[in-house]
Amino acid sequence: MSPAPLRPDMRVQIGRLALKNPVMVASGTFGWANEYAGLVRLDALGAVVTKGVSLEPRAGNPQPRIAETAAGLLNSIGLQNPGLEAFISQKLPFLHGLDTAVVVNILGDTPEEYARLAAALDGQAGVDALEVNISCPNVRAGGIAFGSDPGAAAEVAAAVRAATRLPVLVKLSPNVTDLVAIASRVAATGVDGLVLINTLRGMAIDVWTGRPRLGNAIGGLSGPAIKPIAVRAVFEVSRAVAVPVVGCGGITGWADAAEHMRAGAVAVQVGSATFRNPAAPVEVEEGLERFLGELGLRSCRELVGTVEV
Amino acid sequence: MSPAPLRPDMRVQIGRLALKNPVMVASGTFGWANEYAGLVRLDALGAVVTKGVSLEPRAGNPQPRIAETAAGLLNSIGLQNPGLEAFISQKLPFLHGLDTAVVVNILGDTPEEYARLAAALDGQAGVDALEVNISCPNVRAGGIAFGSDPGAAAEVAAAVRAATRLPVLVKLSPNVTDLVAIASRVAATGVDGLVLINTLRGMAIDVWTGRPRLGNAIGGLSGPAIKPIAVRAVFEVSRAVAVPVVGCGGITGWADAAEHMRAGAVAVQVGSATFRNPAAPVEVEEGLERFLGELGLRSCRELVGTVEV
Amino acid sequence: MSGSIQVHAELVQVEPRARQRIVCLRLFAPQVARAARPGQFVMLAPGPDGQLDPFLNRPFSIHRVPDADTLELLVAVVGRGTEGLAALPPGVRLRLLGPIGRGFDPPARGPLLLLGGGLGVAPLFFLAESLAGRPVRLLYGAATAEALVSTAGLPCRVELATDDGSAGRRGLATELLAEALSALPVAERALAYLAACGPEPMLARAAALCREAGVRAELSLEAHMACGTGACMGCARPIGGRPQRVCSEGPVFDAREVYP
Amino acid sequence: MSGSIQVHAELVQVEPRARQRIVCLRLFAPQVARAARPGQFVMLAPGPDGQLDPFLNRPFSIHRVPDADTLELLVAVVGRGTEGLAALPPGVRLRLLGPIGRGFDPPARGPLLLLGGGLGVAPLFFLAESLAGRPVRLLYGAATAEALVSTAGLPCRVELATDDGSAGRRGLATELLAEALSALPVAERALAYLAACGPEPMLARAAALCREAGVRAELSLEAHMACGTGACMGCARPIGGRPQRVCSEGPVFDAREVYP
Ligand SMILES: Cc1cc2nc3c(=O)[nH]c(=O)nc-3n(C[C@H](O)[C@H](O)[C@H](O)COP(=O)(O)OP(=O)(O)OC[C@H]3O[C@@H](n4cnc5c(N)ncnc54)[C@H](O)[C@@H]3O)c2cc1C
Ligand SMILES: Cc1cc2nc3c(=O)[nH]c(=O)nc-3n(C[C@H](O)[C@H](O)[C@H](O)COP(=O)(O)OP(=O)(O)OC[C@H]3O[C@@H](n4cnc5c(N)ncnc54)[C@H](O)[C@@H]3O)c2cc1C
Ligand SMILES: Cc1cc2nc3c(=O)[nH]c(=O)nc-3n(C[C@H](O)[C@H](O)[C@H](O)COP(=O)(O)O)c2cc1C
Ligand SMILES: Cc1cc2nc3c(=O)[nH]c(=O)nc-3n(C[C@H](O)[C@H](O)[C@H](O)COP(=O)(O)O)c2cc1C
Ligand code: FES
Ligand code: FES
Repeated sequence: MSPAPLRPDMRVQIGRLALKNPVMVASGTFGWANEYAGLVRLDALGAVVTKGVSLEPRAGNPQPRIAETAAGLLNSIGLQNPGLEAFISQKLPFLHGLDTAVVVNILGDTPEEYARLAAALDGQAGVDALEVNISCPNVRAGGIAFGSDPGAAAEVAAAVRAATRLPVLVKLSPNVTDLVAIASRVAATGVDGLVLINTLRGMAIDVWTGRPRLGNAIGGLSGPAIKPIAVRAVFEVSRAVAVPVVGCGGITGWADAAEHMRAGAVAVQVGSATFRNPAAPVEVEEGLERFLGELGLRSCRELVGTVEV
Repeated sequence: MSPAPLRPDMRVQIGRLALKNPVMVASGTFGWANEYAGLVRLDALGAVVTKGVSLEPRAGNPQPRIAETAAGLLNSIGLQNPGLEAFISQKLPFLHGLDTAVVVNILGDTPEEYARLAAALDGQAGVDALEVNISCPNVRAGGIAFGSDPGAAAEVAAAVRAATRLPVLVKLSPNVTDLVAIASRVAATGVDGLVLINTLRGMAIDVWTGRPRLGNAIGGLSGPAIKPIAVRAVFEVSRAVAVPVVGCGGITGWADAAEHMRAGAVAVQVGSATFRNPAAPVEVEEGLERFLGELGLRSCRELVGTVEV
Repeated sequence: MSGSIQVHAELVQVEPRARQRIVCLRLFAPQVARAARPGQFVMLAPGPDGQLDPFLNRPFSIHRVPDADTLELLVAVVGRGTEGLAALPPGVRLRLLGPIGRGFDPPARGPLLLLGGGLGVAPLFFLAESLAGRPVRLLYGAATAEALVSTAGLPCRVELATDDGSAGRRGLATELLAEALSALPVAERALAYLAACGPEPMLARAAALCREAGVRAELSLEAHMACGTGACMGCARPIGGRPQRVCSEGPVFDAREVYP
Repeated sequence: MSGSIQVHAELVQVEPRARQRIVCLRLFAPQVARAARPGQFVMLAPGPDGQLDPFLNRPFSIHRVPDADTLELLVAVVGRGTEGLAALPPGVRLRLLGPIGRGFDPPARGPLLLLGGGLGVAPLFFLAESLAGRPVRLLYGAATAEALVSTAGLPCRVELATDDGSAGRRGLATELLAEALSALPVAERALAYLAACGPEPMLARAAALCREAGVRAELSLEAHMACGTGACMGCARPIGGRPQRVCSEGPVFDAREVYP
């Protein structure tokens, strides 16, 4: 009798954050998860990452907020969210009930705002980690400024780190000259992991009317179009820093996730793909598990950084 | 009798460089133009931009050099070229015979190399302008370094400007935090125009073999996937600098060219699209002319920068 | 919690429906068809699985549910996605998410007016068929006769308007509405109801007319969408003083919320 | 200056050609068919105009020119582009650029050997048919019988090899070549000629065998391509001491240049 083939061990550790598998959903593409209840096996996810939460509610940008582009889309949601208080009272209870990790994406206009968010979420049951969004291209103040300057990025990371006992991930923007420099500075603050990438700044114009296709003119580009940029970012940063890197950008199927992991990501996030197929994150996890089995790997960790250069 | 509809005036002026129409081919995607003789009406082009020329011949990167991605491709040609001397003796005579402007793309490892190239090409019959490539992501020395630092970029631009009487265009890289800062510094050196964008740095990995899909691991991303990034770059830079901007990135049809022009480009370059359709640049020009006619514009210059924000 | 499900719907037939480029897609999707209510919509993949461009699913109103297993969508071919859909061969299976959103909520009794502008007529067929036997008038406007979809067989009275007079009244469908409203006995106005779908200027005018007449009106809105589940906030716009998502809080809203 | 032209070729037929996923695309493309020579190839769009993904044209050898108006391509379905092509309905028009490159240059007399590994056999059909009446032996290897394309009707002697022995000799096609070469009378070797197409290890072995035997050999190479016109340098690799473009200086090269 030959032994039954072992299922690969899918657990991953991102600093102090333990996940049952490496496939999360990306912030802003999965709402507060309740929108997908009944449609997706939420418990099959490695983690749910929430839409970005700020101290006060934000109404977001004018319509249109979505513009499709070649193999991708631009969005200018403008970080619409109900604010910290309503998040805790209205959104968190549902998330807490899920059998998966909950990562809360936070954003502010000053390091102090980030610190206040981090402190307030520290004691909340149901919050397993924070993801610090210093990279959203849509909000003039904060957002892009922090994400594109190594010193400012590190300042925000350090402020959050000091304000909470929760594991902290920092999500970086690709719209920079030297991502490795920013990543190194942020990593040195003692955070648990880096997430890359957020969207690229882009624009589209209706040639007939002459109006931008987004109400906000400029938005963030995501989807398969940006995958090569994301994989490159993961590759370069994961070789340069000691903290774990989570890959995000253009993942629609398990092979894209495997590509990110080979490049150096210990885990991945599925974003825009969920728009065309709500089951995409779950299918990515299942496919990844089968792929690891075919390669004869016993753990998903064995795939990480295996690109041969 | 109603008057025959006038054909729109397609002539453009980019600093001191006059073109019969605003549609050029992008450097590196049209070889030395002779490859397309018999296949394309070369005289219908606004300008031919050559593959990058360096002082000495370059052999380029190992295979594979091309990897397709979602709605785009990565390349790591590595600036293979026969060097200045062979360019002048073997490639320039054919170009000189064409009834279109010839723009020679140049690249070097130091400002002095750029200056020597510029000086050497100054007296050459058949050369109408230079395009300074400070943005190629493939060559370690030079390339990326100049393109991503405002001071270094301006130094190269000034060196070229001083070494030649030819009109000078400077081609910028999008792989930077603050493109407007670099563009402003370069514009201040008195060059005739800016070309944006070059490719974005990207990577792709074969998940089965674990090997990068490019011999050089990292390459440049081009094609429709990057159009939103290019349009955004053209928009931001053209509003910030006084010199003309030439748009490049993701143009496959006339509407893409019109989008670049509405964003602020006085002229455009068609790159990767030529790989799938050698006639693309000519079809872009024809379509643009029809579009201008439909809008009732008398000159293509009337479209430039007309985006309503 | 969404009431929608995702299925791989088989494309049964693609049929031209007007002299202009409008097609009817018939899809085999029993679970969605059975759950559908008038005014709801679906998100349909613009091509088979694995196709990365066009990338996003397309929102389409449920045009008809001819039998318990089948959905019909009325699709204007206007861009890359709809061109691709109209050219697909029968037999293809497409991801379909639905039924989505809040549909129409007509009153149990009273006169019923339906106002459709252009392709906005699509969901009103389903609504009219669900109201068979009741006094329903469909006021339907389009640019030209070429752009009109046949209303033959609809269990309601139909009045047409075209911009160029090539079919029905020359003018706007809202002119038909103005007349229909003023013809309503004042006593019946509080019981009356309008369901409208079409271009925003038409909706705004209809809302104003119904407000004046004291008639309750519901409007079906459009917005560019990414998810269709309420998750992305892409379709949110200020309605009734707060951001509401067209996909999940709508697409049908009370006219007084949209145009206060 | 390229001798190629670009046409919109009509896809006439897509026909399975082996038990594994290999299809024959028949295209109506008179201008290209008339100009084609054995060993040349075409760049074929992976879908209709306007499709942005997959983006690049695909290179395929000219498999046969069954009549003056028609090209046949033998296509292994291995990825997104070839999957899309194999699923296209007849009647579709696809951009096609060709004929491209330097083909085979067999001598006017002397024994002729053709060596094909896997899909590398594709251009050897055209070559064999162009050499009808002369003494040609086709040595054809594949992994299994399932992967073999029928050689029925080819005007030459055919010897088969499969890795698993499910058809022909068990082993490699290069073993057939070794035997064929050693069976050649020494006097004929200087006149003999080998045309080979297939995986690089097979080509390397064939080059070594021919060098030993003193037989001239030509190899058809592959490379990832963007333009197919010689413009992009994407397919260039060091051959004969300098970078040469597989698309325009090849795809057929002298074996001694490739493996010096
Ligand atoms: C709730 C709802 C119901 C709809 N019902 C119908 C219907 O029954 N029949 C019908 O023909 N059309 C309907 N539409 C409009 C339809 O979604 C668009 O015409 C279609 O998405 C255009 O796709 P395209 O690729 O051909 O055009 P493109 O212009 O190439 O599309 C580009 C992007 O813009 C989006 N988009 C373009 N136009 C619209 C629009 N008017 N509304 C929302 N998104 C748009 C597309 O979905 C896509 O993401 C409805 C829209 C909504 C929001
Ligand atoms: C001169 C030449 C002649 C060829 N003749 C034939 C033939 O007659 N029959 C046949 O089945 N195949 C032939 N090939 C290989 C064929 O081009 C590839 O199998 C095909 O492009 C794969 O496309 P895909 O989208 O299915 O695969 P994918 O892997 O999705 O393709 C991704 C990209 O890689 C390129 N690519 C992938 N594999 C190859 C390869 N082996 N060679 C070159 N580019 C590749 C594709 O063109 C595309 O740009 C030939 C290649 C060359 C260079
Ligand atoms: C509609 C939309 C909203 C987003 N909102 C957020 C957000 O609130 N916070 C954040 O950090 N990233 C946000 N993102 C970025 C995604 O989390 C992700 O980084 C990006 O989309 C790239 O991944 P993808 O290509 O898989 O979509 C958003 C993306 C989209 C498309
Ligand atoms: C194969 C290839 C080679 C290129 N070589 C050069 C080059 O030598 N010099 C240069 O300035 N840009 C080069 N580029 C960049 C293009 O000129 C252009 O900026 C870029 O491809 C974006 O335009 P596109 O999206 O239309 O292709 C090259 C691009 C490709 C795809
Ligand atoms: S389309 Fe995403 S919230 Fe409505
Ligand atoms: S494929 Fe472009 S040079 Fe050969």
